[in-house]
Amino acid sequence: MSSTLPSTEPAQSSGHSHVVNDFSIQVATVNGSGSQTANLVLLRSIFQMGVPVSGKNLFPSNIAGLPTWFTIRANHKGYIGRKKEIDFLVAMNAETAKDDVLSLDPGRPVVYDEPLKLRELRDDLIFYPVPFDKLVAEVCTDAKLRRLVKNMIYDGVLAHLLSIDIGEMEKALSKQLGHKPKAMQLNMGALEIGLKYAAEHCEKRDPFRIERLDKTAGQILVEGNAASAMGCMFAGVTVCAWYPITPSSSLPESLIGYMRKYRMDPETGKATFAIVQAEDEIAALGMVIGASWAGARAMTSTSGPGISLMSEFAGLSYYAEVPAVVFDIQRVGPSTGLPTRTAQGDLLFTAVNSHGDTKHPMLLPSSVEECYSMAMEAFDLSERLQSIVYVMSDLDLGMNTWMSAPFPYPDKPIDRGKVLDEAKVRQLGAEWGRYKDVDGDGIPWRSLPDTPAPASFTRGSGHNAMAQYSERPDDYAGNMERLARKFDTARTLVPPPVIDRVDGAKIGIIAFGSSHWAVEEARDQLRDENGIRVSYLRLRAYPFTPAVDEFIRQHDRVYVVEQNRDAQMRSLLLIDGEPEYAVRLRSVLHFNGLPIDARSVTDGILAQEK
Amino acid sequence: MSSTLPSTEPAQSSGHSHVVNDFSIQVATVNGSGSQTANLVLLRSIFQMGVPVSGKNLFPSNIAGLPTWFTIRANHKGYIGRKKEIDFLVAMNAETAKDDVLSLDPGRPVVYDEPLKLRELRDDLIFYPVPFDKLVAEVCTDAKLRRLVKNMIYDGVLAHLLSIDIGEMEKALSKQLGHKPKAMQLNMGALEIGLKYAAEHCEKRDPFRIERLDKTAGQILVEGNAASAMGCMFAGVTVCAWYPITPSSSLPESLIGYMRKYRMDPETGKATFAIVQAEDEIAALGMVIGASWAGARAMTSTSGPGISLMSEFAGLSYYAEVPAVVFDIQRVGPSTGLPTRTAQGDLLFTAVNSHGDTKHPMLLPSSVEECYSMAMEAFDLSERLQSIVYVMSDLDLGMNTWMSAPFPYPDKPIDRGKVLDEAKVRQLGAEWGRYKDVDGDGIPWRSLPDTPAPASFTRGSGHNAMAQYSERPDDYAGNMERLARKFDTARTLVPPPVIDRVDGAKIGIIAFGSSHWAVEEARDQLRDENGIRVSYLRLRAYPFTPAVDEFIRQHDRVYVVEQNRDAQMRSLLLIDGEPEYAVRLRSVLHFNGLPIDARSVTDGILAQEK
Amino acid sequence: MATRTNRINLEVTQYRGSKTTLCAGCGHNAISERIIDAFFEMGVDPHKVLKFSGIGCSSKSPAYFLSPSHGFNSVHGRMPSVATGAMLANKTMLAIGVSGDGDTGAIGAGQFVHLMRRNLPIIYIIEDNGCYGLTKGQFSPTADLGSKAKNGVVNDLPPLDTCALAIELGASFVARSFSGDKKQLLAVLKAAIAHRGTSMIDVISPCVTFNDHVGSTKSYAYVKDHDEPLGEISFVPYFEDISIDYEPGSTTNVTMHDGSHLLLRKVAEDYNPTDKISALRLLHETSRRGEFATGVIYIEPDKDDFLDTLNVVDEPLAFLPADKIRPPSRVLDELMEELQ
Amino acid sequence: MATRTNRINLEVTQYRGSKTTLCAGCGHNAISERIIDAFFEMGVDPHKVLKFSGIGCSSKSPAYFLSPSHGFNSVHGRMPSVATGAMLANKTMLAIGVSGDGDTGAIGAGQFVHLMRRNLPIIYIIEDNGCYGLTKGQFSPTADLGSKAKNGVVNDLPPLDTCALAIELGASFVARSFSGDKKQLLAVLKAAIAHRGTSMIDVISPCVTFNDHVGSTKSYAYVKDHDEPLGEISFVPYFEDISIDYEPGSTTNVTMHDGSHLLLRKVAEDYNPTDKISALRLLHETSRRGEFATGVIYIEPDKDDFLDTLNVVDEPLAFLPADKIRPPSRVLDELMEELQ
Ligand SMILES: Cc1ncc(C[n+]2csc(CCOP(=O)(O)OP(=O)(O)O)c2C)c(N)n1
Ligand SMILES: Cc1ncc(C[n+]2csc(CCOP(=O)(O)OP(=O)(O)O)c2C)c(N)n1
Ligand code: SF4
Ligand code: SF4
Ligand SMILES: [Mg+2]
Ligand SMILES: [Mg+2]
Repeated sequence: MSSTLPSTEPAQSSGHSHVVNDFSIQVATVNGSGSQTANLVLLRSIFQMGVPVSGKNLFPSNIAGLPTWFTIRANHKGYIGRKKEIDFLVAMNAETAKDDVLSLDPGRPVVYDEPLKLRELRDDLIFYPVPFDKLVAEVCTDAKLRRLVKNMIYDGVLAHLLSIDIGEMEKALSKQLGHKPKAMQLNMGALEIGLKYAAEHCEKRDPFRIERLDKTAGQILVEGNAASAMGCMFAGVTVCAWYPITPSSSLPESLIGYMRKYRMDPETGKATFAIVQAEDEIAALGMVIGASWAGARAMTSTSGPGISLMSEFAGLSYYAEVPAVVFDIQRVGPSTGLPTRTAQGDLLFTAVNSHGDTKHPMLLPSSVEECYSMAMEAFDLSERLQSIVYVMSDLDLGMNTWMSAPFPYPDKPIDRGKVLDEAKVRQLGAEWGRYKDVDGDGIPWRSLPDTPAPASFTRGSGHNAMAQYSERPDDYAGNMERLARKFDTARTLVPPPVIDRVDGAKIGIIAFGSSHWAVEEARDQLRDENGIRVSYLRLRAYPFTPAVDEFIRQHDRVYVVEQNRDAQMRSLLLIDGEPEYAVRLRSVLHFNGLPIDARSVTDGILAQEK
Repeated sequence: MSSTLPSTEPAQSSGHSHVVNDFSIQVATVNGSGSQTANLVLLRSIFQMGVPVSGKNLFPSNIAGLPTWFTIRANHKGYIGRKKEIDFLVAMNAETAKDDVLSLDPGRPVVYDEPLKLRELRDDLIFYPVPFDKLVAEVCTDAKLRRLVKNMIYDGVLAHLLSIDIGEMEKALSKQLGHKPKAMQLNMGALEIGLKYAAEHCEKRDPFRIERLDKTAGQILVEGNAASAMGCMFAGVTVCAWYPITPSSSLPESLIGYMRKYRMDPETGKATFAIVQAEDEIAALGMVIGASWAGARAMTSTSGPGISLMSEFAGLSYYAEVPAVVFDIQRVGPSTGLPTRTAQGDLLFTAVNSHGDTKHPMLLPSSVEECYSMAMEAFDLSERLQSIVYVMSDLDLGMNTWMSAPFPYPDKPIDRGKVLDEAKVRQLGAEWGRYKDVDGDGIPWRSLPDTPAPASFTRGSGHNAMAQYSERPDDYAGNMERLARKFDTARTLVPPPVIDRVDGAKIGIIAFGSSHWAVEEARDQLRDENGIRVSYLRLRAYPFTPAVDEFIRQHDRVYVVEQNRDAQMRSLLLIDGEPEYAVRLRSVLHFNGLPIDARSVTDGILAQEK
Repeated sequence: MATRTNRINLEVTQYRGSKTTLCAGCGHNAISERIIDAFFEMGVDPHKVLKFSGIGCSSKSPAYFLSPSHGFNSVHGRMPSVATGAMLANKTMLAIGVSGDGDTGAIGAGQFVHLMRRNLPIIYIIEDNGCYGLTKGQFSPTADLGSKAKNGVVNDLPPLDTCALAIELGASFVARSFSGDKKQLLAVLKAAIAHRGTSMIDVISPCVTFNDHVGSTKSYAYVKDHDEPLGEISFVPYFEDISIDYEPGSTTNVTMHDGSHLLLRKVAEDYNPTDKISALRLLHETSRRGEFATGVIYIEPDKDDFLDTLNVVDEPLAFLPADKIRPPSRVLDELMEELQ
Repeated sequence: MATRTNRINLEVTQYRGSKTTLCAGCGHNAISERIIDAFFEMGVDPHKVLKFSGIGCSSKSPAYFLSPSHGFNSVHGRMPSVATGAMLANKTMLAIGVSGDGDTGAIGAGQFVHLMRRNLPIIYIIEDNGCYGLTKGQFSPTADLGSKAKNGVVNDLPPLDTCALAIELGASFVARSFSGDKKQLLAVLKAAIAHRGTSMIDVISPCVTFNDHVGSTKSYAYVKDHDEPLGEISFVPYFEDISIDYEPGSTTNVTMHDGSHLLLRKVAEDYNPTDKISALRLLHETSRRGEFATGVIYIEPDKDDFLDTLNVVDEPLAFLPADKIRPPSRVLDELMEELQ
């Protein structure tokens, strides 16, 4: 079980004299100290050298003064999930330095702030002390700025130690600060003095180094929330109502940025959208439902606590059949939980979110590209189904920096679903009823206000096919059976799973969302280290398509890998799947707030295969 | 599937020349017309004659002017579930009279308001026209009162036709109006004129009659919500915060009545409780959590929409481990749904109610006696587990009138759970931590404000065993694993299922709550009509005890009978149960807003046994 | 004789709704009647109207007027957010919301606060009976201190004054009326239709079934006795020329942003309906005397409404063509550029 | 030299909390300091204090004062209901709640309204920085019209004036202060401790990280410039005899229900802190001038609080013995009788 602190097994790569393009760097600092710039420059410069990277920011739920860890993984094979072991430590935070150093595997290098005297802690590590304060004083006269500039020095030191091209660092730096010449020049100074100091005082004694590769050409670096925001813009969102919450806020905030730039009407200079900061999540979803009801493409974005508060309105959307797109950037619950840690813990609750018999479709992005593309699918699906649709992202996907191929421009036109236009009104005539299943797919036709279509009265109370108030047992049951039919139709409309079937494999893995990267790597570990070949089905949506049962049928044991305690996706598979396959479903669970890593998946499976 | 209007199969009892003490009466009136008194007098008089009865009120979700049906079932065998077929109709409502009459089986008697001219509708029924307005004018001079008194006339008519002792009717009437002599006398007049008119004009032509029996001696008649209110009072509730909602309101409102009478401090004349009408359900649960945290025994009562709104606080109760007792008097959802119809539709949502990994215990009363006793168990369990506990009642149990043995006085003392007192503080000393599992059962020790115990800081954010703020992966995972242990401990503390194992039976039924009565009757139908003998396990709580898996193991096919569309209890059994038995679980679902009836259960099982 | 039509040639029948299911004599029904009259007489196109409500007897009433208009009977206390969203989607519509004193004052207090603060263009009517009708008569937050319930229980909390709150919060048209005062209520509703911004109208509307007894301060009789109309009010829509001659001295003439006129006759000199403090003083003083001041209590005719502040295009967002809401591929290319 | 102790012989250390995790220089930290001083100097027994909060930077602060008191950091915007429940359970405690302008003004507006209306005995502090600190600086509902965010965006909605609302809603002690004005804040807090009923204190508390820049009307500099103290305020607790001689003319002396005295020196003649309208006028006029009136703005020393109206026994409901909360079996027998 991986619900423990990073373990201390020897890393795969140690021992060799040279470890090239395959290691993790952890920078331990204090939040609010401006280390973000230095860390992104480090990440980018490696990326620019053609080496696949990923960056994960482990930050506290406060604004300044508490420990923050930024881990960068460089991997020539392109593994971009979290690596459990830390290979290279940069210890800048007095408060955590001791723990940080003690948790390292032997032989690991440590760059640290000289006054911390870490060398005394262990003799089986490689230490590179650096007098940061002394150095920063030389390049930055303004004492107030030193705190911020200081961090750039360790980039310089690492440039030397890991042989990262300083030119790439300069390029990466100007990408961020290019528009601020003074800051640019200050930071360059810091970079150079770090490089110079290391060259003179830090004789290389560790095996880790970066060498140029060609594996990132044309790729982009982006956070999932920014990708989702782009997706919403290209989906044609017109109304967004939101309430701030970590880790969701950066989605609507990125959206505001993009929309102000690209969605102002050229003729009038006015906005082709409305983005409103609501008073809370209940109001946010209420506004979304009101807007969709009146014909807008509307969305909100939130995290766990907001999902809980939206329960009543979610039921209204289900029963009154009003579209709504809701992003859940999942964080660790229950309750306030760990607002700055990642999880996949809202699945079961969201699938049945509200009293009475309710069921909601969920999309499950596993990459920044899907954060982008599924945003568009969510709007089409929501209007097509006349139902709330949740996009279940998480903090790891949403707030961390991911490498990806550039996003494709949508190839399908926008789908507004079954909305009555004049022609349809004429065709259906008296046949039409707001909740009448004229097509047999359980999906009725909507009529929008301010159109030629007949008016209708929307309510969350019992109604018949003609949208009239009704308490009749047959009206109620008939309507509920149609809604169940509509949910079955959803199975044919949601994105199907991605299946990699290995012939002869007895073992299968079912996973989804941000676990995907660890699973792909774990499959290689199982194959290369244990000679076990496993098939893989990556879920992309709930409800499930028949292919899921088919996949389970094809394997003796299927491990459902998820980042929660209660095996929530496995539960949904048990509820919806073929009972006879229940016995084949096993769980690999990861729930300590850290992004799941390949080693934990591999160990979790091996433990049950013994 | 029983999600249809009452069917028209021939009733068991017709055909015989006499049908004694085994039939149903339906009185169709308009709500707000004061028919309630007449209906209860009718019910009570049969009850007083020693014949088992049950009464179900089918009323609309408005205050006055819409159709209402009151059905009384008399049954010598003691079946008190709803009977699907109507045997005897009293048609007082012009609006529904036609439908009411057309839906009857042939040969059924109809007492009706003469001007309605129902006789013309069918010739295969037995009609008893009565000129109610003419008669009421004779006994009631005050025109304003006539509307109310009028109904009592049909009681008189039925006294004659069903040979109900008029003396019993008078007794029943005085039980209700004894304290209002004028009303008493007016209604007696109506009773007598009805009796007299029927004797003179309604020659008996139908087979139905009541004869004295001895099957109700010592029994009581009561609604489930009143029973729950008594339970709460004897449980020692000290704080109740609530928000009005049908069908829950009568629980807190009955509680107010009982508490004002029996819980005023004799010395000071002051209340030993506080009952507050909150501004909404969120505030209601917030007050309950605050009160429990400070040491009160606190509760709230609500229905579906309230359960949805309480989601965020439910998660806080789970994660901060603060007791709370919540009654869910279930009604038909989703959304506003059918507020005055019954369902068991909140089960799955409530079990996992809130984001993140949350799980809540639920108690499942199936009788008015359990509405009473489980109220007490809920408080003890909630304080013992330091967790929210839901009591899942429903409209049928809560608002309808049920026969029952008198309630026993509690034999166990009140259990406040693990609350630190001076002795325990001394014993544990530094060992104590608010969230430390010192006993191995996952349940920590609480410290209450204003006691000698050390202070602690309660929060919904991440914390360690000492209740300090923590984001450490190991603190988080360790705490979540303990909470899972605590939930397992709950299995040993909740009321176990009631099992009637029939040797050799291949078929089992799992049911709970208000479905119990229909299931018991259906088992007899299956045995007597089809020669099929079935075992029965009645769930009384979630989480499940091992006995449930054991029961499933003992049967080839187990029918889970429930009053919802999505087989919610079956879903919980699939999630928590032994996977290898998943294939044995089948569903019988009833979800049209009417209380479930035996015939629907029997048909539902037979359809799958073919 | 031909049936009467209004200035857009519609008959009053086109402003009616389906049959009410509320109690006979319920104040809410009288209010529905006035709404029908006001929209008919103002010649509002029903197809340009959106109806909203929460949950309660009052909230059922949108089904009983303006059948040709789309309506949304949402959830308890949350009508403000639903109406806000709908108006964001289509700013060209005229919104009318009907709520109850429980729906707004209890569970809905939070959304009420924020709708008033935003000055959303909507006619927001509270059908105020001091109790929860649909759940059988419990006290609501507007129940007066000392008012008696049918079961004899006395209310021991002070009432929320929704008018004072609306003024404090930023609503630009605030009125109180009485379901029994046909003339005043009709004039107030017409003025509200002419106003742009939030028109908050608290209409005292006795619940004849649960709160119309002696001892209740919201009974028909009690309200009739304690109704203190702010002088006579008359409304002259912009499409009628203001012929009525009035003595300037004793009459306040408020010109509304659409050119309509609101005439208030014989109001106390020291009272100025465009001054918040003067309006608040009036409310405090009358309520201290146990009276209900009725009429248009506060008005700010030209205040920007919420939609003005958002700088959105003039056409409804709901109906923007695809090419206006999906940027061209070069925009995506540009974005991908930056991320490389 | 012996460390100073208060009248119940406790040292100030017993009023401190754990180390703050808020930003250095955050106004909230200054407020925590004043709370520590006030409780120490008033000699309040920490074991009789309950601490409450919602969610936000401000809501974290109860962990940073009064460690010996039990605390409950609840959920966002719902502290009022949790505090209400706790006081129902144990009316003998002194409650202090800390909220933020977002926690109270946005998501919490509904519960704020009802707590004020109930006049629950609690010291309700809003640490008001006009933004959502913990979520990185978005505008809150108390952000002033035209105030600039760090990213340059201008707020286009009018602020909620929590003091005006509290007065309108029924709070019996309403004050506004500034985290930078040690003396005034300390006096206000002491008076709040002496008051019985809801003491609503809006303390302007600059967010140095997200809302302390030029253009923000909640920056330290701006507030310092626009702070308009209501004359000098001093508080004399009942346990000290009121020696200070003051000129009756220019000083208002409010006697509190516990016998303490609140002295307001040099306040404008036309202003009366016990009159709602006068207090509201003051708030409206100062805010129109873009100023913050600070001090005790409204006080009603002897108003019944929520717990008084409930007629509950004097001892805490939480600790009633079993025989007081479980009626004897004859009561059950009687009930069963009636149902037969
Ligand atoms: C979330 C939720 N809680 C409670 C209810 C039950 N309920 C229905 S109407 C109502 C109050 C209605 O009072 P008011 O708004 O004053 O309307 P009135 O019936 O008096 O016109 C309540 C509490 C509900 N429908 N939804
Ligand atoms: C239900 C819910 N929604 C959103 C959040 C995210 N959140 C945390 S603090 C906060 C606002 C804090 O603002 P304020 O109350 O003014 O406190 P400050 O940080 O400014 O002191 C929000 C929106 C949350 N924790 N819970
Ligand atoms: S109960 Fe009251 S509010 Fe509801 S409809 Fe009847 S009279 Fe009107
Ligand atoms: S972010 Fe602002 S409010 Fe939060 S702690 Fe820092 S300074 Fe204070
Ligand atoms: Mg009402
Ligand atoms: Mg703030």
